[in-house]
Amino acid sequence: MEASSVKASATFSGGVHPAGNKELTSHKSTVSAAIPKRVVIPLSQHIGAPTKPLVVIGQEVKKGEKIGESGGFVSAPVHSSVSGKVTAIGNFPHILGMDMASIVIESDGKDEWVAGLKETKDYQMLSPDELKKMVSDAGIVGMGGATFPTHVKLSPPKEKPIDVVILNGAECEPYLTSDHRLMLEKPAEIIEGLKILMRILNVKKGYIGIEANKPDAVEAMKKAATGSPEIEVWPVQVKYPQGAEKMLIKAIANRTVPAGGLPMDIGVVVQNVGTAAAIYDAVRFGRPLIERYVTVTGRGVKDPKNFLARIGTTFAQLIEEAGGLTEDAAKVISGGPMMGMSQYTLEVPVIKGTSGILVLPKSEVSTKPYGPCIRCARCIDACPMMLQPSLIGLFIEKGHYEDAKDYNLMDCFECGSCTFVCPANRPMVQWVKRAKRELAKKKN
Amino acid sequence: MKDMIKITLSLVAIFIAAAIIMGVTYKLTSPIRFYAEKKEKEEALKEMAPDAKDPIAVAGTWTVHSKSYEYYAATTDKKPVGYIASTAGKGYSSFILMLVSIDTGLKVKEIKILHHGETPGLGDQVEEKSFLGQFTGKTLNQIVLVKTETKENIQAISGATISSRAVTNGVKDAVQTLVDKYGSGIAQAAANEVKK
Amino acid sequence: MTTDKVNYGTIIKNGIFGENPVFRLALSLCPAVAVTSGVKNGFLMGVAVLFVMTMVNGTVSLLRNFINPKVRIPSYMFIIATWVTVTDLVMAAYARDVYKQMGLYIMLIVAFAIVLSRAEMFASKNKLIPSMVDGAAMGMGFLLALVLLGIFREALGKGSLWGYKFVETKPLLIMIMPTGGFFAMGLMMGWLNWIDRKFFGGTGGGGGGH
Amino acid sequence: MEATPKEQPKVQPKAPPEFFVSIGPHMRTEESTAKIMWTVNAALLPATLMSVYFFGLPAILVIIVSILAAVMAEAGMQKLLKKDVTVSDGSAFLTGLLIAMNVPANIPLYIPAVASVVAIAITKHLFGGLGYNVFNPALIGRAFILVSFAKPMTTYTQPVANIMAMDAKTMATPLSLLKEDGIAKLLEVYPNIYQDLLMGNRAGSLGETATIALLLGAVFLMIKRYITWHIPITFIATVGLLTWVFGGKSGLMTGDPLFHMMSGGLILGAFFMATDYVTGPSIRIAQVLFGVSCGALTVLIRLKGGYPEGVMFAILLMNCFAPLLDRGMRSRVFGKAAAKGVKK
Amino acid sequence: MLEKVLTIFIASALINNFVFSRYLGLCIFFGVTKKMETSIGMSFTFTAVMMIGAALSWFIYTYVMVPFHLGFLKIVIFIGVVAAFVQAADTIMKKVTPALYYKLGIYLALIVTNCIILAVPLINAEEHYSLFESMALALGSGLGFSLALIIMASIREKLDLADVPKSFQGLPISFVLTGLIALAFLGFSGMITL
Repeated sequence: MEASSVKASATFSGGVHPAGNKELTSHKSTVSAAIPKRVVIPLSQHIGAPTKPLVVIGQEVKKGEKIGESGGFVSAPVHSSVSGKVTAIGNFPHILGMDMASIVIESDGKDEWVAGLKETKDYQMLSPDELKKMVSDAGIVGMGGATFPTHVKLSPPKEKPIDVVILNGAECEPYLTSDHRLMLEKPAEIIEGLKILMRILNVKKGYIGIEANKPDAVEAMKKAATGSPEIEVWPVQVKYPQGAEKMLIKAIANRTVPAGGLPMDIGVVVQNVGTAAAIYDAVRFGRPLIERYVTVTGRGVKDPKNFLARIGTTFAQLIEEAGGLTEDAAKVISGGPMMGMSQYTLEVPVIKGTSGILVLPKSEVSTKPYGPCIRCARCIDACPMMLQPSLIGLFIEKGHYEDAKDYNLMDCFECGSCTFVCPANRPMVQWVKRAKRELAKKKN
Repeated sequence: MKDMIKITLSLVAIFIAAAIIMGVTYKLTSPIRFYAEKKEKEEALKEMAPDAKDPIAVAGTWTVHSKSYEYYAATTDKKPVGYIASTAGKGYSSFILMLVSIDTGLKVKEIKILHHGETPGLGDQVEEKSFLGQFTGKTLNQIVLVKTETKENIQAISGATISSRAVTNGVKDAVQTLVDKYGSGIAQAAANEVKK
Repeated sequence: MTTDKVNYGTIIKNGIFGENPVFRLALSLCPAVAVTSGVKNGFLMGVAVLFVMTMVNGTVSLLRNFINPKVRIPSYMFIIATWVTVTDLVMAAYARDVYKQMGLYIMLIVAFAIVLSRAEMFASKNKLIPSMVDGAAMGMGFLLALVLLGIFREALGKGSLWGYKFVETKPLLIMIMPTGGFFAMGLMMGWLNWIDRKFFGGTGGGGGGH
Repeated sequence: MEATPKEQPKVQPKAPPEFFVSIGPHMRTEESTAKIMWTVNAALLPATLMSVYFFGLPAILVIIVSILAAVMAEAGMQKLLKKDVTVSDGSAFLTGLLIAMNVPANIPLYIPAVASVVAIAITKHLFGGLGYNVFNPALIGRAFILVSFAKPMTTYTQPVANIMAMDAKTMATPLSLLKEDGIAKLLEVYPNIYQDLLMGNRAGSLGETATIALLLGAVFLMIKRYITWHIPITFIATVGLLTWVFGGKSGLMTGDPLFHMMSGGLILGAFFMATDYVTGPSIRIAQVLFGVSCGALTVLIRLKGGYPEGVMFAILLMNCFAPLLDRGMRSRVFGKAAAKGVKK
Repeated sequence: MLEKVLTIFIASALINNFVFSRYLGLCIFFGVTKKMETSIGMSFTFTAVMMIGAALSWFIYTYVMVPFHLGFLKIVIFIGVVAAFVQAADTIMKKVTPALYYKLGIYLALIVTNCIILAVPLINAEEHYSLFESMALALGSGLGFSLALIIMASIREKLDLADVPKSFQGLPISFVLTGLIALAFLGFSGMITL
């Protein structure tokens, strides 16, 4: 299991070991997806205020042109990922399961970059504030799936000095290999991105955490980091959810994020490796975030692949390029199998946080009814937050939301470990979401 | 203020009335209770020595398990026909209180269990005839608890050894006491009888 | 209810069924479990309670204009304690073997919530005869409940009723032990709730404590 | 919205296949309640076979009757309460089997049947069925019949190793011999006491006699991670320690821990009943406390109490305390301690 | 002497536990164990009142009632003693420690005519216990009762989440549960001979 002689013992307590299934795509080099004929770009691809559209129907746009303006501090602009014409602005299916405001652009096939992209070779000379502005303008958000606007994370309040930056290359979700491929194919860009991050935050120490089941990625990153003594590459134990922010910090920096707090409370900023690469692109070439690595995988597609895909490409197109659905394809998930969201239509677009599209065949879809909790405590052992999911689940099942809150419901980040291990098949995550919703309703 | 006095007075009145009612009842019932208790005891003793024509009187006290118990001499026309002792044995969850009587030959005549708090179904089997009957006719030295089948000694109830032992020990202690008190006298009397 | 027309039938039905002190109101549960290891004990306890309740209600009703409302609770306590003492003394004299087993519980009738609550709720507002009937009806309900429990426990636990054996073995000894008392009470309450729900459309169950 | 939508979204442009939609995670383990229960049943198989070998036909009858009564009681109660009948999950089967393991071989057959019915109907289903019972059903069933039918429940027979033996001689268990008659008598009846305890050639309840067979099943369960060390090992170790310190006749530290650890129902109880998920605590530290307390209570009852064997009552008593233990030990949430030092 | 005190203490706490084997205090037992907090408050208050009530009753019984042959008045007098003491405690607590009063005061009202409080002096009188023995009984009974309350409260929290059949919800299942706990407590029997 341990690929490297370095500290692969680094980890957290709790967690589970779902089957990785990464061999479906981990060895396949990334291919660029065809330029989509039509892209659907949601105005809200991040946590925070939605963007305001800058274009009108019928307007011609170029690749990289800003089409949605940041709606506040915690927000990020969106850019066109193709050159073409705006054909619609309205509500379209979104991976969150509902229709949301989006801009539809028909590609003209020319794929022309917008004018005025500024290349900066000596970006090391720029001030942290200038760099931060470039990140903000490029519309970069956390690409591991959380989609939190990156420039916000890079602006900690004065009383919370940051001394460690960690790049998250753990990719603990089963099936997904997009970060893995990125680390193999663009290690230098990632390292440069990390250096920019460290410069912005004025931090002397950078780490890259990678699950030990990706020895080749560890090697590649180490090679790229030679000559940069301030950067360390750390293999971490293969265990879900190793890639969760709090867990990775625990494993690498051995610091504990306080309950209800943020990593910046203990002087740490964590960014996904994809985000680092995007930051490099933005700073070095002035390119906004318009494409990303997406793994299309699962036994429900005929030819699983890693793609470099434009934001706004529909799932239907990518699946088509991956050989199409198999006969028994039964469930389409945006993201990984643990925290990803199942989709009812293939018309949803790839957004900035879409790390993968997973299609499960019927045989792998669990439709078993759930039974009573037998208090086996597997979920308690699995919970990385050391909660008691069994009891919280029981409380919520009976509608005792306040009791669930007493048992630290709010510390749950819905990683799904408890539900994964539950022999009685109890839908704990679903209940937790419900309870949080109900409690929020009561508060208002 | 006037109110306070009135309230107090009414309470006092009720209390006095209550005390009178209770007092009267007590006066009326306590003799009945006293006689009932006495009769109960007499009858129990009578059962232990049916041949005794005279009233059975307390002859003294003895001590076991740091508590004091009485013993009695049963007589007919002032001549002893048997001796009785109350006794106790330390059982499984309670002290088993008993009456034990012996005849003038110092052999056990009758055992009566007055009170016990042993486990229903197990320990309370000591009350059964099949167990208590074993004691009849035994001499002091024969009162030994064994676990195998026996004619000579006392066989323990299987599964209720502790309770069986409690009864056996209680009986043995009582018989020992009676023999100590009256054994020589009886021997003397027997000797006198022979002389005559 | 202070009118002259008092519906005695309603009072009696209420005491025995509608507001049965044990199964319905769940008041004064201690003796219901404690003394019902046999029918005889349950019956005598019931009679004691019946007597105390009738006399207390009668006395309170007689004195209702004399007792100052500010000290009515202490006054009622005196009255209850008096009649309990009387019962206690009488039983100690005339029913010695039973008294040995349940003397403590006879004395504790004084702490029964049901006695005080009937004095307060009914007797203090009604005339002598209706009050006594109410007390008797409540006592009757109590007595019936105890006898019912006694039958259940003695029959199962000892194979006898009122001390007369009807089978040779002791079918389920546990029923006359402390734990069995709780079982009997719980099962019987649940069973009565079930009957009520099934046949009388009641909402039985979920009964509160106290 | 500033712009008015012109093109309505095409939700299903070319009739895509119907997809399952659910909230994640979309992967589950292979484990299931039924699989766990049947595995525990399987782990009891060696002990069951040993009991049949030593006690013959009566043992087989007791096992069949107990299991049948338990399964029928479960189905009956579920029908009565209008719930789905789930006898196939093996939990009623397990309760029945454990009851059979806990009674003497030559017991009248209606007695284990009563225990099974009490276990399933009262202890389990009145409290809401699987997962909600407060007490271990099999142990309540056993306690119920021990109190009700004390005599047949304490009359043990000699192991005969003959399948057709119907009327074996009665024989006292090693523990009751030690308690009531002392060590000399014990060695007279069981000259090779350790060997007898290990192999099961002794008087006792069906399933508690063959220590080695029980350990085999227990190791299997621990390898499968169906049980952890927290309860059984601390339980047994505590019994060993305390009997060594207090169990001797000639002063402190002169007891015989090995004898006490292998005799009575300790191995059976520690590995197969104290570890019951539903009725024990689920937090690990609480489990350790639970195990230690079970051990201490067992020794207390064995050495000072009225019963020669204390495992059953010790576990039942600790079942009462399990919710309290869980409640007291729950404060270990990730980041809770760190949160106290942070200014908001 | 010391041995007897210890015996009385252990017996009254575990073996002859008021709830599980003497069936006393059931109203309170079923009434307050719906919540852990009230159970704990009740436990403290009860134990304290039992100790003090038993001590006061003992002095009155030994030095007034026995010499004057007023034994037959014990029910009235013990009730009066407990009620007067509780009333006094109520008043004093309200003045001296209002904080404690708001925590425990509400329970005091429930105590006055409770059978379990009354049972302790009655048993002491019946058994002719010495002062130390009386205190041992009071303390043992109080702690035993507290134990019962706290166990029951913790189990009922768990039971709250269970699918108990409708007819058995509330009191019936609590009775069955108490029976099961009492069955477990039988394990202590035989440890002490009374």
